[in-house]
Parts: sequence; structure tokens; C-alpha cells
Amino acid sequence: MSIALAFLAQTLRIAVPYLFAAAGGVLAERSGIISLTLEGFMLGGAFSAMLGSYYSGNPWVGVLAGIAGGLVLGLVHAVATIRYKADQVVSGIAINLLAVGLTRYFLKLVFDSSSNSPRVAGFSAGTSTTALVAGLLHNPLIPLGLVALPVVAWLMYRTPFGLRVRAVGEHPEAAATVGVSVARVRYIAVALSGALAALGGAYLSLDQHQFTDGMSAGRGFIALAAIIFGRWDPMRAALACLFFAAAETLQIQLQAMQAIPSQFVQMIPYVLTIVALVGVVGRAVPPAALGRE
Amino acid sequence: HPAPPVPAASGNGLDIGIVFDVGGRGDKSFNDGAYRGGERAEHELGARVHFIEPGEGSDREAGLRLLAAEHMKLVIGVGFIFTDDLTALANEYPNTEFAGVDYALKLDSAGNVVPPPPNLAALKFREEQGSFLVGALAALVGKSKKLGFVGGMDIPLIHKFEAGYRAGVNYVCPDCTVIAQYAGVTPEAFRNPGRGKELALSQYQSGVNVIFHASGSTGLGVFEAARQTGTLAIGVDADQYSEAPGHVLTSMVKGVDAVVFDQIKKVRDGTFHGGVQEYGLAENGVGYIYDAHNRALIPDSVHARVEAIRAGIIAGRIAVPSTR
Amino acid sequence: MTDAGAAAPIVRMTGIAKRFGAVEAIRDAGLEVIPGEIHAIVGENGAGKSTLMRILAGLFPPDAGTVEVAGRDVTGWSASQAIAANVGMVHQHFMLVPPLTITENVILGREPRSGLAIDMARAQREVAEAAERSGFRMNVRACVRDLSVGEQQRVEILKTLVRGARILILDEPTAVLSPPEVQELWRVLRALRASGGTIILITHKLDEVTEISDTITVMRAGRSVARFPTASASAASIARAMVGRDVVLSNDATTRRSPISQTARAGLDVRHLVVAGELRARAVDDVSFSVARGEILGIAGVEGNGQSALIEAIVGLRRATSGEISIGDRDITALSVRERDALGLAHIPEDRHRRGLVLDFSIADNLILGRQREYDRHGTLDRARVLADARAAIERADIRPADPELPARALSGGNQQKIVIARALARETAVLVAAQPTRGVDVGAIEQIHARLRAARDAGTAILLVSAELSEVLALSDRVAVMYGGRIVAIVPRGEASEELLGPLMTGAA
Amino acid sequence: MSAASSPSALRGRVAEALLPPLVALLVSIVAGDLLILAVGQSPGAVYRLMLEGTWGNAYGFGQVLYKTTTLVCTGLAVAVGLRAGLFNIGAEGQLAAGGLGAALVGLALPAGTTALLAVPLCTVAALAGGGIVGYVPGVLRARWGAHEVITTIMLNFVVLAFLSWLLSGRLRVPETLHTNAIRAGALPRLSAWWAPFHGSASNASLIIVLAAAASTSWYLFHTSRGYELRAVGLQPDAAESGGVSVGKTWIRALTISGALAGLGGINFVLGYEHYYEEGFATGAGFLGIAVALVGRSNPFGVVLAALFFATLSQGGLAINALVPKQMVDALQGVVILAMAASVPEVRRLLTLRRGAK
Ligand SMILES: Nc1ncnc2c1ncn2[C@@H]1O[C@H](COP(=O)(O)OP(=O)(O)OP(=O)(O)O)[C@@H](O)[C@H]1O
Ligand SMILES: Nc1ncnc2c1ncn2[C@@H]1O[C@H](COP(=O)(O)OP(=O)(O)OP(=O)(O)O)[C@@H](O)[C@H]1O
Ligand SMILES: [Mg+2]
Ligand SMILES: [Mg+2]
Repeated sequence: MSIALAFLAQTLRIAVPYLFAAAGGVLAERSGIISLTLEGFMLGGAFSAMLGSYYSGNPWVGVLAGIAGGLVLGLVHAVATIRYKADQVVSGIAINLLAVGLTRYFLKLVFDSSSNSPRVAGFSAGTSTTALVAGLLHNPLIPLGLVALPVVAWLMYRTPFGLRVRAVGEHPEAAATVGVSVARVRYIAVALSGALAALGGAYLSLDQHQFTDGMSAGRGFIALAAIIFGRWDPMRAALACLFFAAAETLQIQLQAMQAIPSQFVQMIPYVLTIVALVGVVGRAVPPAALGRE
Repeated sequence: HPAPPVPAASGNGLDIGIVFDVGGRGDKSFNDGAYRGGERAEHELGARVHFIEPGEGSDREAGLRLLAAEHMKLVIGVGFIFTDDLTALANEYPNTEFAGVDYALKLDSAGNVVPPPPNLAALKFREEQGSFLVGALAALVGKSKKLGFVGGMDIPLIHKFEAGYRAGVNYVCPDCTVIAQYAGVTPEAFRNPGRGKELALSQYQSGVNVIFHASGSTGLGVFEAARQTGTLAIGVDADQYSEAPGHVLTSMVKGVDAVVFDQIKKVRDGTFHGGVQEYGLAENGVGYIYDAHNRALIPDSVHARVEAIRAGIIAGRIAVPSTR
Repeated sequence: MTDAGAAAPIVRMTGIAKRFGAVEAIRDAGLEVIPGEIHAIVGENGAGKSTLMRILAGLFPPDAGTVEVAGRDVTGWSASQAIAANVGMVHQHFMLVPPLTITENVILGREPRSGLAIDMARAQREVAEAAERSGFRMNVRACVRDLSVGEQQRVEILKTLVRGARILILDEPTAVLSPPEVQELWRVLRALRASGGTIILITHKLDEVTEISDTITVMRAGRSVARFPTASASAASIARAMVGRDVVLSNDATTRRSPISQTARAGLDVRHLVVAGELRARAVDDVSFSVARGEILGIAGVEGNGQSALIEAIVGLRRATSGEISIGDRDITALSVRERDALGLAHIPEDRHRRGLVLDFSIADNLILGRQREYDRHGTLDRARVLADARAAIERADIRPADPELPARALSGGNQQKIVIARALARETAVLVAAQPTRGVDVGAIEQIHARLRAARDAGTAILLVSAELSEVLALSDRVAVMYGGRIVAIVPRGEASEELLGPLMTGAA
Repeated sequence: MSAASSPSALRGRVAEALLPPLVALLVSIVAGDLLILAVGQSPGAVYRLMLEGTWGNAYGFGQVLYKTTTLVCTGLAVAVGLRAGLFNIGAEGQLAAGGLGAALVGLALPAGTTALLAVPLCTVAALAGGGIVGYVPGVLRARWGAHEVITTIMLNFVVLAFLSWLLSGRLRVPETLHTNAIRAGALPRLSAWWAPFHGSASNASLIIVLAAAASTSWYLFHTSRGYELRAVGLQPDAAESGGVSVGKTWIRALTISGALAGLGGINFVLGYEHYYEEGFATGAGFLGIAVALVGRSNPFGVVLAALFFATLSQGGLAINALVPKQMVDALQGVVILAMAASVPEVRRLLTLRRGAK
């Protein structure tokens, strides 16, 4: 495989968890609920997907279990922020801590391990990575991840539900006056966001065939940055995800050259995020009702 | 005195305390090695072993202290991170024996080693020697001028693995290059298998056929990549063959289990003594796996060559660097 | 005109009560509306008008009482049920989603589908047809945020009509309209009435009530206190019913002293000012004028014609792209808010909730906002002095309740506005920029605020008054400027100014 | 007598302040019960063990105090940010930078420098180290509108990598992750004054940190700058109209916030190990958010909340014999969630009741 193709393939693979998480995040944020939760959703999804696959021996059951795990965490966030009007940032941070704590607790409980689950059935079993497409199709979650944001874009801009999501995120009172249930739209959006982000986590654990404590490793925050970078638009967020993944690929490739201290190479994606935030989207306007009741 | 999460030592039993490093049980390498050593001592020596997994920061010292206060016969800290806490506690509890796996020796201003307290055994592994051997092995088997290394957190302890590995590669193949990459600069770097896999895939794609990892759980991603691309990886600390059967060329094993068992046995036999104890190839403290599982992957000629190098190192004919 | 006694009421609300937390918004309010009439509801701020109408529109249930529509008991119904029963409401604060298109706003909640998706082509066709039927000209694909306020209101009305509204509730629809736009609205409402529709109209403007309505219900302090045919009422009698006492309805109560010569004491001077806005590069487009000390210059204009940008540039909240602003001989264009304040520039912000008050601060803390550093003593805020000064200000401005420790949030809008004004007028100022000083404030409070502004003017302050209420501009100003499309299109002395002259200017018609 | 200071209104305000933490405590106890029962243990026994290991003996309590010290700092950092309407999620990097600052000064001073000079210098260095890291997102927000939630998260990674690089040169003792021991500026352990604390890491930095909490409270509620900071947090547009520079206040708030987090570094560096070690700050930043929330962004509340979370954290070690200590990680999440949900709910119910009366 040529260098360019290898770069592209790696970028796409790295992007998949970001794309899933950003797809979920865009939905929730556009409905007015802040998505600081993506990291926790991913971790929970990774763990429950592993668990599903472990007990069934079938990775697709793992995928479903991952979705279920994400839905549950999403609903907890939704109940806290919508029903009980908890501060969304705070609830998000709590969800993240909760996901860390619960996955650790049950990892210990079920597998008597503080780090890793046993190996479970996953997706990337084959050997050939000679061709870009074949390599990417190995894991069915990769093509799914690549279409996640386009599907969300369609949902958002073409369907009644999407119109309501956008209305509710901009001006909930206006939506309420025409009989749209703000709470219901948000419940659905946040639950979906949990499920989608959890798929990103499921990708991580099923691709690795095991769960590792803390394996989401900050990817949820990068996905959130991608959403902001993409100005809350699904397609632009997708581009931002690819951009961040490319930065990471670049980081990996640059490290191999060993030209600069690895600490500085490690900074690249984060510094790029800040630069992007400052340069490109400094004044990006979030959905008007984001973070409000 | 601290409340006992650990039942008090009975006084006549062989009560042993082991405190794990971050990663804890289930890391499939280092801590698990210590755990196995402890378990074996329970079966074979009738020891009662109490394990503690601290969090970060002051919890490490607290864990050690808890065990010392409960009159364990021997308290073992697993990981260089325990060095200072062990030193302080050994001074404070002169009647308790202590042991530190990967204990980091201090140098005084003149550059001489400061000896640890007499009741503290500083257990040091010569990872660079084992790494040297797997480096040579990798270069001989690899059929490529490029060899790979994936480290976890970018810190001196891991540099030791890298340095030995490089030297080993270049010893048998002076014009080979080693691509060395690290997963990060925080402790998270030891538990990011997703990153490990991508690092490995990029190395394999650039023509590397064998990768040696020293990266904790991150390395599990390296094995995944080896499986997926049909290439080879080298495990670390413990025999990691089962992580990717057929794709684990060998593992650079650190005999943490044997050494832990050994120290417990010495305490039982009354032969325990403090001081620096180095475990290199000569002491069988480090080595590489060559058994029924991976024999097929390693030609006899290569095995013979590596064994010769091993002898050379033990005899002091081959010098192995421990820093980059 | 409909005879109130003849037809059975189409809307009958009795004994309605509603509280929000600790606030009792309405208690024992009632309403009876005859089919085919225009029914006005009037009352002071906070009387409970909007709340009563929201209950009728199904936005929330009443705590007590019954609601009947067309003879059916619908107490506690939902917004969608109300819509289904052809009750539509145009809210005081528009219920439009700015980034969505007109079509999307209109179809929200009842989207036509093809398969899973919205049938957008059909939606646009239907909305365009409906607009045409109502005599509205609009591009149904335009974003609502790009529309003028008047256009937005038409979208709001269209929203209700498309949903088949036969009972249309309008909450203060004219507050933001220019006189021609108001006439246009009356045309639409009359047409609706002619076709058998019923209209309930909330407004503060008594001349409008007398002009358009058939019947009037007056609310005071959460109760319905009077209901009479418009024909039998006068502006003064309505006002008396609203406030519970006599009110001076001042339009030309301006008792002017002899005008001071413009050059004698220079006040505010604005030269060729250009200011960028959120949407337009030249929200203020080459504006020049000056205000002498002891003079009130009123700027009339429909909202959204650059007044906000102008005010913000003058007080230092927004950078001027070019041009010059000075106080006396001092060029202040580059100075900060605080530095302008130090030179004697005071400001009554147009939006008290956003700019005027820290709602969670106490009255006392709000009264020192901007002066806080003056209360520092040895690095610590001198609380005793803060409170003493606050008590004095509360007394002077008649802020109720008179407790300096109460959070500003707990006060009614009128009393909140009194805090803002008390703070702006707390010391001698050379220049006062007063933006919408009586917005949403009831008749009694308006009286008092106008008096304070006149007193400041008489004490030698140069006042720039910006108001969407043409009547207010006419009542207070010595000279009147009209702003349209970011430009000052005319400045006329008070004597020559009239609604007939200014109205067309405000819409760019002249 | 004004309405606000009447006894019933006062009672209302006290209830509004105290009920949410109580509800959160109850909810987390129930959640904890479930987790404990899932392992087949008795909740009573586990909680007893937790209490015994923390408040039940001097050593355990000393450990609690040690953890409290750091958490007060990160909690104050988050609280000051919140008061200015900003979410500082970068306390971890700021704490680490503060620690390194203190260590660098401690290393640079000649051995034997009097503590009267060395401790203040090291402390100022800790404040400065954290303050600089806090200043950056402040400027990014004020000048370019870059949202601080994202920039502080990103800066955590950048700062930790940068500190690691600084250390990777000559600073690091070979084979370890830490610097040499500081030559001056060490603080005494509390056990020097009260023997039963023997062995616990708690040290005199607790006193400095409590003084910082008191100063923060004074700053926020009794100075004009604090007034401006709170005004900006509650209603930035109104503050701006009042002549307060919102951008400057943001920068100031985040700098103070960072400095307070950095101050926490003295606990480990000056008080405990006497060197800077990579990773000593892990987790304390995120927990600081919890502390600030449960403490209602009030410095004194922060101290109490820090004590609570320190107890939980130390308790985890104690209960490990019966249930996995990972339980407390989950409980922290539950406490924050319950707290976040019960604050508005309690307010709502209280106003409902007040209305009904
Ligand atoms: N959602 C709400 N929460 C709390 N209080 C409210 C709410 N809505 C209205 N109120 C209060 O109820 C009272 C009546 O308000 P309402 O909006 O009905 O008055 P109004 O007559 O429409 O006044 P205005 O002329 O200013 O529009 C006021 O004191 C108001 O502050
Ligand atoms: N609103 C005010 N009223 C009175 N004096 C003030 C006010 N604001 C600032 N001052 C005083 O003016 C002087 C200069 O203010 P300056 O703006 O330089 O202060 P600063 O420390 O930079 O604070 P800031 O960051 O708010 O600008 C100071 O002595 C200050 O106390
Ligand atoms: Mg109203
Ligand atoms: Mg200044």
C-alpha cells in the first residue's frame, strides 16, 4: 500500500471513534444539551460491548450491548438534566466519573482485574490489509462510523425529528408553543447520543477484542472539540474529526522519524485543537439554548 | 494505628504483604507476575499473602505502612515508584523485612550508590540484557532491515528496554534501524491499546516485521495489530504468547514471579538479607521464551546464535547499554 | 359591532388563578369573548394579561378556575389541543426560531412528510399559498433571523393561520411596529374579523384600544376588574380602571424652559460615526448629530435600524469603525466604558435584564455597579456605606419593596427599571444616553421616569433618548431625529414633529 | 425588619444550602448499598470499616487531612472559575505546574535557607506556576473567545507533556520520575506537633491552604474586584455596561483559579515527598470539580466538601478487604450527579412550599 493510502487508512481508522462520538454529540448539543458526557458514554459503551461479546461469544451481541450501555448512561444524563434540571456541565462530569467508576468496579467484580478483560470475540480477525477498502471493511463498525455523521446530517436537516431538535436547541419556548414536547425531543436526542458515542467505545473494545481500564483515553473530549470546531454542523464536524485523526496520524508518523522530542509530538493534536479554536472558530455561535433549561 | 483492611498477622504464620503498582491485578504482565509469585508462595510455602492495590500519590505509602504496621514478615512494593516510600519505612520499621521490585538506586554527590537500609532488598532486573537478546532474535528472524519498538510512557525505565533492544538489533545487524515510538507522556500511555494498535500498524506498514513492546496494556493493541497483519510481536515482563498465538515471537520475561517467590522463601528460611540484588541473564532474572509454542517461529540456527549471545553477555564479553 | 349580549361567548374563563413559585400571577381572573369581535385586554405591567392568555393557549394549566371554548370545558388543555381547536397565539416575545426558514418555522410541529423525511417542496408551496391568501408577501425560504420585526410578526400570524386559527390571541403586537406597520396589522385583523374570526388583543396603548377594539377587559393585580364596550369608554377612563386612580396622560406636558444656545455648553457630539453590527458591516452608517446640555434629543425609529449599535458605540460597549464621538471638547472615541463614565457619561441600557442589572445581586449591590471601586476602603468594600447609600437611593426613587438586601430578581419590571435609572442619575452627569427608558413599564411608573428625565435635562444634562415609542419621543424631546437603515434620515424641532410626518420616515417611505 | 432577614426566610436559605448535600449523601449511600450488596457484603460492615479507616484513628484521619489539603486547592480553583462564570477543567495541569514551580525554587535555594524565606518563595512559585497555566486559557477566552472548557482540557495534555519534557532533561533522578529532594522550603508534618499523626502525610501546608481559602472568601465577597468577578459571572453584559472589563476579569479569574490549583502543589512537594514527581496530580483536578460543586462554590463549603471527598478516597483503601475500592470511584460520580440534580429540585420544592403557605 502506498504511503498516502496508508496515511488515509490510518486516519480513517483513528477517526471512527471520533465520528461516532461526534455524531452523538451533535445531536445532543443541537437539542440544547451539553455533551461533556461523550467520554463517559464511550467508556461505558466499550465496557458493555465487551461484556456482551464475552457472554455471547458474538461481537454483534457486543454491539447491541454497547448501544444498550450508552442508552442507559444517556438516559441517566437526560433524567438529571431534563427532569431534574441539573447543570449540564456538572452532570456531564459526573457521568464521566460514574462511567470510570462503574467500569472499574465491574471489571474487578467480574474478571478480578484492575486493568483488562479477557480476550473476547471482536471484529478484526482477518489478515489482509493490502487494500484500503478491504482493510477498512474488516471491521463493520468502520463503515458504520464513516456514515454516522452523514446520517445524522440527514436526520437533522431532512426529517421532522431533526427540525424539532434544531428548534428545541435554539428556542425551546417557541417549539413548546406549537405543541412540540421539548423534554421528549431532548430525551430522545440525548439517549441517541449515548448510543452513538457508545458505538465509538464499542469500536475500541471490539477492535481490540478486550476492554482496558480507561481505554477511551480522552477521545470523547476530542470529539467535543470537533463538534465545536465544526460549528455544530454534522458534516463540518465530520471533517473536523478527520482533521484531528489526520493530526494524530501525522503525530504517529512524525514520532517514527524521531526528529523532535516525543513530548512535543504528543502535544500536536491538542495544540492544533487550541489553535483551531482560536483561529478558525473563535466566535462560533453555539445553539442558542445550549446549556439552558 | 491504621485500621486493618488486612487481618493482623498471627505472629507465627508467614504473613506477606504485596503492594501493586498502577495497573494492578490483571495487567497481564508485571503486577500479575508478582501476584503469581505470591500465589505460588501460598501453595508451596504456606504463606498468607495480602495484596493491596493503592491509588495514586500518598496511597502507595499508606498501603506499605498498613502492611508494616500489621507486622507482616515481608512487605514488597512492586515498581520503582515505591523506592522512596520503601526506604523511609524500612528505616522506621527496622524489624520488618522489605523488598522493592525495580528499586531505583540513589547516587550521592560523588556518584556512588547509596546503599539501601539493611532490612530492604533492592531487587533490580537487568531488562536491557533480556531486551538485547530479543532484539538480536527479532533482527535474525525479521527478514527486514527495520525493527519496531513501542514504549508506553516516555520515561527512563522504558528507555532501558529500548536501549537494550536497539543494541541487540545492531549487534547482529549493524545496518538495521529501529523505529521506536511511545504511546504518550502520562500514565495513561500504559493503558491505551487503541493507540498501541495504530502505532504498531504504522510500523508494520512501513516495513517492520517484528515489534517489541514495553507498554503495559497498550501493548495488547500491538498484539492485535500483529494478529491482523500476520506479523510478529514480542511480549514483555511475562510470557504473553496467549495474547496472539502464532504472532508472539517470544517474550522478554522478567522473573518477577520467581523473584517474589524467592524472597518469600528466604524470609521463611531465615536467609533474607537486604542490599542490592541484581537479576540479569546470569541469575535467570530476565530472559526470553523459547518453548513448544514458539519453537516453530524460531529456526534452530537463530536459537543457537541467540544462546551464544546470551553466553557472551553472561561472560561479560558483550557489553549491554542501559541508556539510550 | 357585535352586541355583547346577543351571542354566546366563544371563550369563557372564570375564577382563574395561577402562581409561579412564590409569585401569584393571577387570582380570580375572568374573560368573556364574543365570536367575531376584537376584544382588548389592558392592564398594568404584571397584571397577569400574558399569563391568562397563555392558559387559554394551553401552555400551562390554571391552578383554579375553568376555561371554556365554544361551550366546551377545556380547562388544562395542552398547546397542541388548543391548536387543534383553532386557538392560536402570537406571543409578546416572538416564538420564532431565528436560524430556521419561514417555512420551517411555520410547519414546526406539523411537518408534512414523504416517507421518513419532510416533504419540503410541499411545505414551501403550502406556506407560500397561505401567505398569499392573507395578503403577506414573503420569501418562504428566507431565514427568520434576517427578517425585520414587522415581517417576523407576519410569520407569527401566518403560523397561527396555517394551523387554522379562528380565535387569534395577540400579546402586545404593536410594541415593536412602526405606525404604517400597525395600520397594516389592523387591516389583517379586520379582515380576519370580517371572515368570522375572533381576536383577543393585549396592548398598553390606549389609543389603539379605542381605535380597533369592540370590547375591553381591564386587569389589575391578577384580577379582571372591568369589562365594557369600547364605545362607552375614553382613554382616561380606561387608564383609571387600570391603575385605580387618575393618571396624567401627558403628550405635551413638556414645560420647557427657554432653550439654551447650542454652542454655550457643548454636550455630546457625534461625527460621521460608522459602527459594525452583528449582521451588517455598517449598522450605523455615517451618523452625525449633537446634543447640547440641557436638551433632549429623541431618536425615533423602528427597532433594528441601528439604534442599539449607535448606543453601544457611544457608551463604549462597541468599537466604532470610523468617525468621532466627543463629550465637550474631549474626544472619547477610543476610551473605555469606565473612562467615559469618569467624564460624566451615564447610560440607561435598553435591556435591563441583560445589560442593566445583575439579577442575582441585591438592590444595594446593583446600585453601586460601576461605582464599586469608590466603595473600596483598605481593600475591602465598605458595606455600611453601600447600604446607607442604597437606602437613600431607594427612598429617592421610590423603589419597592424598600429592602436593599433583596435580590433584584425579586422585583417587578418597573421597580427594576427604577434601580437602573436611579443608578444612572445618582450623580451629576454631562451626558445621559437613555435607551428605551420605559420599555414594558406601566403607566404610573412611566410618569415618574419621565419626570426624572426632564429634571435631569433641566439640571443641564445632555440627554440622548432612544425609544421605539414614538409617543414617548414626542413627549420628551426638544428635537427629534429619525433613524432608518443605520442613518439619521431627519432631525426636526419638537414643534414640527408629528406622527404623520415621522411615521413614513421611520419606514423609509419618505 | 426586612423580608430577607426574617427568620422564616433565613430558614429557607439555610434549607436551600444544606438540603442538597444531604440528599446527595442519601442517594450515594443507597447507590453504595447496591454496589456493596452486588458483592454480597453487608453495607453496614463496609461503612463501618470506612469510618474506622478514616475518622476512626489518628493515622487515617491524618491521611484524610493530607488529601483534603490538595482538594481544597483544586476545589477553590474550580469555585473561583465558576463564580466568574467559567469552567476550569484544567486544575490538574495547573496543580502539576504549581508543584514543579515550588520544587524548582526549593532546588535552586541554597541548603539551609531559613524556612521563613524559603517557604514563602516556594509557595509563591507554586502560585505562579499554576497561575501561568491558568492565565493562558483566560487570554484565549478573552481575546479570541475560545471556550475555556475545551482549552483547559486540551491544555492539561499540553502542560503535562511540557512538564514531562522539562523533567526529561537533567532534572530527573535517573530511573525515577522525580527530581532531587528540595534543599530548602520543606514544611513540617503535622505529626511533629501531634504525635498520633505519626506516619501520615498531612503537613503544615494545610494551614497555608486554609488561609488561602479564607483569603479567597474575603476576596470574592468583600472586595470590589471580587464584586466585579461575581458580577461578570452572573451577568457579563450588565457588568460590562457598568464599566467592568469582562475580558480582564476572565483573565484575572482564571489566573487566580490556576494559582489556587498550583498552590496545591506545596502539599506534595514541600510537605510530603520534598520533590516533584510526575503524576502526583493525577485525578485531583477532576475531583476538584466535584468539591467545588458540592461546596456550592463557597470557600468554606469547599473546605467541607474536600474533607468529604478526601474521606471517600481514603475510605476506598480501607474497605478494599471487603469490596473493590473501585466502588468509591463510582460513588464520586453518584454524589456529583445527585448533588447537581438536587440543587434545582430542592429550590423548586422549597418555592412550591413557600407559595403554598
Ligand atoms: N414563568 C414565570 N415565572 C415566574 N413568574 C412569572 C412567570 N410568568 C409571569 N410571572 C409573573 O406573573 C405576574 C404576571 O405576569 P404577566 O406576564 O402575566 O403580566 P402581564 O400583565 O402580561 O405584564 P406585561 O404588561 O409586563 O406583559 C408578574 O408578576 C410576572 O413577574
Ligand atoms: N469603576 C471605577 N470607579 C472608580 N474608580 C475606578 C473604577 N475602576 C477603576 N478605578 C480606579 O482607577 C484606577 C485605574 O484603573 P485600572 O483600569 O487601571 O485598574 P485595573 O487594576 O487595571 O483594573 P481593571 O482590570 O478592572 O481595569 C485604579 O486606581 C482603580 O481603583
Ligand atoms: Mg405580558
Ligand atoms: Mg486597567
